[in-house]
Amino acid sequence: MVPLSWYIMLSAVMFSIGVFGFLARRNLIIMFISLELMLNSVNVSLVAFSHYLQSMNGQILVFFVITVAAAEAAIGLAILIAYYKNNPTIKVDEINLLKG
Amino acid sequence: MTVHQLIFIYFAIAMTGISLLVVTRRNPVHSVLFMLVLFVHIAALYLFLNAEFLAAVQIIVYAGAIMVLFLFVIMLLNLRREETEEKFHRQWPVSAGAVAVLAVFFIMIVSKIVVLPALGEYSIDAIRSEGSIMTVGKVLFTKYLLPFEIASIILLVAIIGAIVLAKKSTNS
Amino acid sequence: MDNVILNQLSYPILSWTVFLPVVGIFVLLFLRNSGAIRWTALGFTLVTLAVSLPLLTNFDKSTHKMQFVEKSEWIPSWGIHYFIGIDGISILFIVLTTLLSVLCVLVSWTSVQDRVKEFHIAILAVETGMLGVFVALDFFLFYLFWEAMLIPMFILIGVFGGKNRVYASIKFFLYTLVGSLLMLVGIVVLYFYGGKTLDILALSQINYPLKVQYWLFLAFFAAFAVKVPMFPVHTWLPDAHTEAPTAGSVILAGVLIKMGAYGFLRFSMPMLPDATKFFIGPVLILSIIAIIYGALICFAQKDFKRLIAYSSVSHMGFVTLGLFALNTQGVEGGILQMLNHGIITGAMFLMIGIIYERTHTRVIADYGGFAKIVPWYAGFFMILTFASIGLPGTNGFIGEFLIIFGAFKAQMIMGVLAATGIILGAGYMLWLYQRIFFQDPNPDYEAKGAHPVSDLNMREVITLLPLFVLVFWIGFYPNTFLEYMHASVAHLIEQVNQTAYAGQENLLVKFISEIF
Amino acid sequence: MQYAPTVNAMIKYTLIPLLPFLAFIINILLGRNFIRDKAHWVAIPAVFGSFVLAVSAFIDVANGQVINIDVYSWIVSGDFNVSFGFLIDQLSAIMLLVVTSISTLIFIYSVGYMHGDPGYYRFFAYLSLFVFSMLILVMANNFLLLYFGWEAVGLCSYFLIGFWFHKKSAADAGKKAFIVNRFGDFGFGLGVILIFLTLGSLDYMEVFNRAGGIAGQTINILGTDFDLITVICLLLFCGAVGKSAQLPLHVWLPDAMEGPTPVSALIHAATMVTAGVFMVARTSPLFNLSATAMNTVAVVGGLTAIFAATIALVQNDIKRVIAYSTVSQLGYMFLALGVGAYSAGIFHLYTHAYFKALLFLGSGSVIHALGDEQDMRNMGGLKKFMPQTYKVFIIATLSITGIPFLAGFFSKDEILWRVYQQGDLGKFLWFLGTAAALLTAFYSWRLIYMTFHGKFRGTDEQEHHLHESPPVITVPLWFLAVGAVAAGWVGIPPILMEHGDRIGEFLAPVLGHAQGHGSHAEEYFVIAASIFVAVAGWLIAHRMYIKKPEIPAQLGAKYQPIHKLLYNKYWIDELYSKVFVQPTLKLADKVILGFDTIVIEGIVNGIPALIDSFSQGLRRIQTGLISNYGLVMTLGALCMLIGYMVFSG
Repeated sequence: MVPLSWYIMLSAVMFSIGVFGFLARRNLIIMFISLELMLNSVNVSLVAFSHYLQSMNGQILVFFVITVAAAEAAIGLAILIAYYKNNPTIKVDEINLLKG
Repeated sequence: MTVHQLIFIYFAIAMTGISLLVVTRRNPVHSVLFMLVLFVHIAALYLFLNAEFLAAVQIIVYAGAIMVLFLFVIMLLNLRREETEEKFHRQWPVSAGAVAVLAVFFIMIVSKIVVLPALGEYSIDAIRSEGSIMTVGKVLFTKYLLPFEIASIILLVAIIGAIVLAKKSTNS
Repeated sequence: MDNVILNQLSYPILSWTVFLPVVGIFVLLFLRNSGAIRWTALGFTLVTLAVSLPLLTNFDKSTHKMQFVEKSEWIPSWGIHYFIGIDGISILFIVLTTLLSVLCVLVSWTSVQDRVKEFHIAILAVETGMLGVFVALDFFLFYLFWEAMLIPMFILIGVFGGKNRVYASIKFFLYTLVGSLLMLVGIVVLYFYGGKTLDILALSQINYPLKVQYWLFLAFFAAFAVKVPMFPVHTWLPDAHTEAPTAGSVILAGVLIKMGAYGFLRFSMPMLPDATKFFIGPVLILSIIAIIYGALICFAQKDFKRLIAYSSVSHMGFVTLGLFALNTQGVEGGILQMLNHGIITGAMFLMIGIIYERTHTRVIADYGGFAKIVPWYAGFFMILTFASIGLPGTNGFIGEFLIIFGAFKAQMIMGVLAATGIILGAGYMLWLYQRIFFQDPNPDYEAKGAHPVSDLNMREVITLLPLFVLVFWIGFYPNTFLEYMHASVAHLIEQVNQTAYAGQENLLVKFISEIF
Repeated sequence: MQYAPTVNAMIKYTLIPLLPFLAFIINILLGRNFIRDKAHWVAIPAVFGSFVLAVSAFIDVANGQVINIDVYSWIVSGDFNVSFGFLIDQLSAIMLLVVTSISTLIFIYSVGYMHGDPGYYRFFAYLSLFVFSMLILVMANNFLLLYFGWEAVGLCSYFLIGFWFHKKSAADAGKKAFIVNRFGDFGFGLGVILIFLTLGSLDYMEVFNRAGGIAGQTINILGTDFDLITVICLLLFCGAVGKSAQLPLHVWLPDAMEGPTPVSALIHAATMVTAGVFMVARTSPLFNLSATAMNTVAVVGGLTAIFAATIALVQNDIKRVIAYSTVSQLGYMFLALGVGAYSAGIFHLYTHAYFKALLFLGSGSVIHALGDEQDMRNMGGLKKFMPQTYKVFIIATLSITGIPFLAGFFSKDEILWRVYQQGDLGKFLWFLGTAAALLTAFYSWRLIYMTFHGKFRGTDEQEHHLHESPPVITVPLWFLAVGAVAAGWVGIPPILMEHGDRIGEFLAPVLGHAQGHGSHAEEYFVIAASIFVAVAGWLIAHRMYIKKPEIPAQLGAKYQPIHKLLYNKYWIDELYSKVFVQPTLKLADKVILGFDTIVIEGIVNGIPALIDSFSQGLRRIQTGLISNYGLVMTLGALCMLIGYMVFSG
């Protein structure tokens, strides 16, 4: 039997890699992909919990996470395109509209 | 070391490796493709965890829809210039350090998890007797009906939002 | 519920009045044609006015109790209710608000050409906010309306205003916000001292400890004094008035600044009677300063609209003086003067807007000889000038006389000092009138080849007429309006005098009275 | 004696002020576009209607029907309750007659005088409004309604002085009149409030009934006790001083001559300015209770009489001379009131209305003929061009100077005799009054000689156009001339004719009898003295301006400082300007505005500036790069984790 903690550790590692990708890359699309990676790592841990606790809630939550992720990806990419139309770059260190 | 454990170790190593590849490829198309591979692995892992329905959704929605969307966008933007430039942000060493420490802490915390005897009503047998999809469906449409409806609205909003944002503005 | 009279009409009249403009906003959202937008906005303000009129006829003047009350639970876990009702103090302001809103739409008919939809939405939103403040009997609801009203007002000044509009709107917003945050603190304190309820009527029945009263009074005073505005927190008013579009100035002068005084009447006085008595001296002195200071500063103004704005400071000084005289004549005079000021200054801003639309200047020196150019306009403005000065036969006289009477009765020296404000008022208003309407037209202005200025047209006359009718109505038969107040004011004064700590030596008042 | 008013009576009395008011409404609304130069067809019937009703009211009163009716309740607030109501007694009846009769004549006169003026309809509208206000003032049955009329006539005066508003001097004069009056009204208003607070009512009858109860009470003002009644009376008198242009608030009346001449005649000679006299007479029951207040009234009146007369000696503007003469004559009236001879004061008010209106209208006729020339130095020799005007002018002058058996003689003599009776102060004031009478005679004849005698000194063009005024102007003059001659015959002193003082008897129920004793010899002496000074003034003027016309210039050169002092009206206008007007404007402009913009605005804008400079430093760390923000967030999460690990053990 595989212990629950293994799954969680795997999830933690994947999550950290996702965070790293998000913080270190300059390409906005890859940052988005990193985001998806983090979401998936969480999903893994949720499903694992669900299995070991013999509860359905974890799976349902994953279901919603996937929904939100889909919505987020759609909107995020749409914003990206809209932005790109005005300002043809997707390098994140060239986008500083938040600067006051 | 059981077969299960061996298989899990394979998945763990493969998934970590693929994840690293995803975030380090210069060409976003490559990243997306590795991501697809990763999704397949995750789906497989779900099967081990008695979540057949989610495994299917993972493939269909993530691999089939979201990642394809990413590919479309990459092609739409036609990013040749990006490939020649520095791919990491200036702050990447700090990020790497922070993430490493974070990972260590995560693992330290996670290793303390104690697994109690399973108490829930959805034991493996129970799920088997009804079938995974039916079980998920029953919970989803009874206890989680309202969140489900709200999720559908979120999707609707996302659809409209995406169209409005991405369509060519007519007046400018 | 023995202290309120539930709504006896077959429909929730107050809710209709308050929320009809909101319905109007939703309708406006779907319109594009600016003509249609104007007519719809006018229609909704008119219907709101029509809906509010039955309040006057069905009002029971013999009781001080809240009437037309609607109450239902809203957020039960915090004891918050949807609780609205009016008494003799608020009823007149409801009708004034609904009336002025109609006039605001009318006067903006041609002067607002850009963002017509947003403009009218803002006007309707302000109307709902103002009405809500006057009817709310639950602190949460009150605070909600109080703050909600700021946003459309901010937009009206900041988007549709003059050259310096951004500065003025931010100043207005910050001033009022700082005051109302302190009030929020006060409300929270009341909530805990008053047994975890936000019911304004229930909170008025409680005897708070003296020290709590003092601090609460100061917290509320901060909010209300800014709104009135009292000296020395008045400087947002000239900027906001001057920069706001005509409709914004009318709303500001007509209703918005009345809310400060209304707050004193509704909260400070009945809830904190001891503190009210404690602080009477300073408040009266501030009122006197406002009267004289505001009048004097008018002599130095070069901008037409700014002068009228500063005169508001002086007139509102009269209002607070009357209210804090704490006798029947003073308080009734104060309330009536609030109404009068809404009518007179509201009409003045309407008229300034009308002439500004033609001349595009507000500098007094550019004018001159306009009595010949626009005789009807000059005649109307003359009436307002004299109403503002307080000439008998106009509404200004009744209010100012009652206030001075009340102040004189309370503390003689205050009445005498206030009366000097009337002399100064005659001085600056007549001087203004002379510079604008008399003598020969300014040659520079004509030389610049300015547009020929036309006299009032039918729409403008219709806009102004209701206010002029009121000027004389109140001047000759004020009882129509005073009758609504009698019971409520008598009850209010009774409440203030029923102090739990009667007989305690009031050092401050003694000190002040010894100075004089 | 009071009778319960019938509905008919109520309608009748309400109609008296209402008719002119309707005329005002019609003219002001329709005048500009429809009525235009036919405005008098609205105004004159209205005011004549009032006159007829006033006569009928007078007959009612003469039959003993004193009426006190409340039309409606005006202001009710707590225990404060004031009605809109009328009191028609002997005093108001006489005032009604004076106001409506003179108004009717002057309205007719104005048809000719204002002919062709672009503001013709406006003129008649304002005049009608004035008559309405004056009637309200006269008929009021309480102090607040009196105040209403009081302010309203001030308003009309403002309108009419500034009637030719395109002239800066006219607009200034109107404003000055209104504001100076406000100073008086300030006291008046406070007096009214004090009356209510002490006596609990503003109704004349109730106030007078209760007034005795507060005699001797004191009021604490700024730590000093004052007699309550005296304070009330002096506050009320403040209003009278303003409205009737007494020292020290007389400055507005001469400037008020900027208005059209009929206005000067009606408002600034015959009616409005006498409102102060009427008010003091009306409140005589209060004044009777305070000797201090009475003496103040008498002294102010006496001083004003002589003071204004001295200024009138050297003025060259024909209307200003008459204006100062009015101030002086008003002084006489207050002198009478101050010694308790109320009916004598009202009697003089009534005769003065005729001869002074006549003087003004006569001068208006002259000004009209000369094409708006007002300087007497450019007139002269008009006798042969304007014989009718000359004749009525002579009649008016004879009357005002007190030549026996004309109106002015009886009323002035009555005043001087009453004053003479009042002890030492009375003797002194009598001396002032008689001296003023000498001066009056002198400047009145000076005016006649400079205007009508000698050679014409104006331009040829003016001379070419010289003509007698049309009948619409001269006929009212003759009516007034009849009044100037005969109006005094209702007040012949008992010493000359048994029961001659009919006006005194008529007013006695309201105003009481004047107190004082004196022998017949003394009374003959007073009469002789006033006749003597009247003739003496005439002769001096005749000598100086007809026989030896070089004398005035020589005198002026010899006593230059005095001439200058008088010519510049004692520099009182300049004094007020330096002491009140300019400091106020300076205070407003420099101190108050400075305080507002520098101190208050400085604080208000200073706080945001402070915050701004602080946040300028903080904004540097806002790079706007998402990655930076994400990294900081991650580090933050890390810190929290470490904290959790450390503290949870």
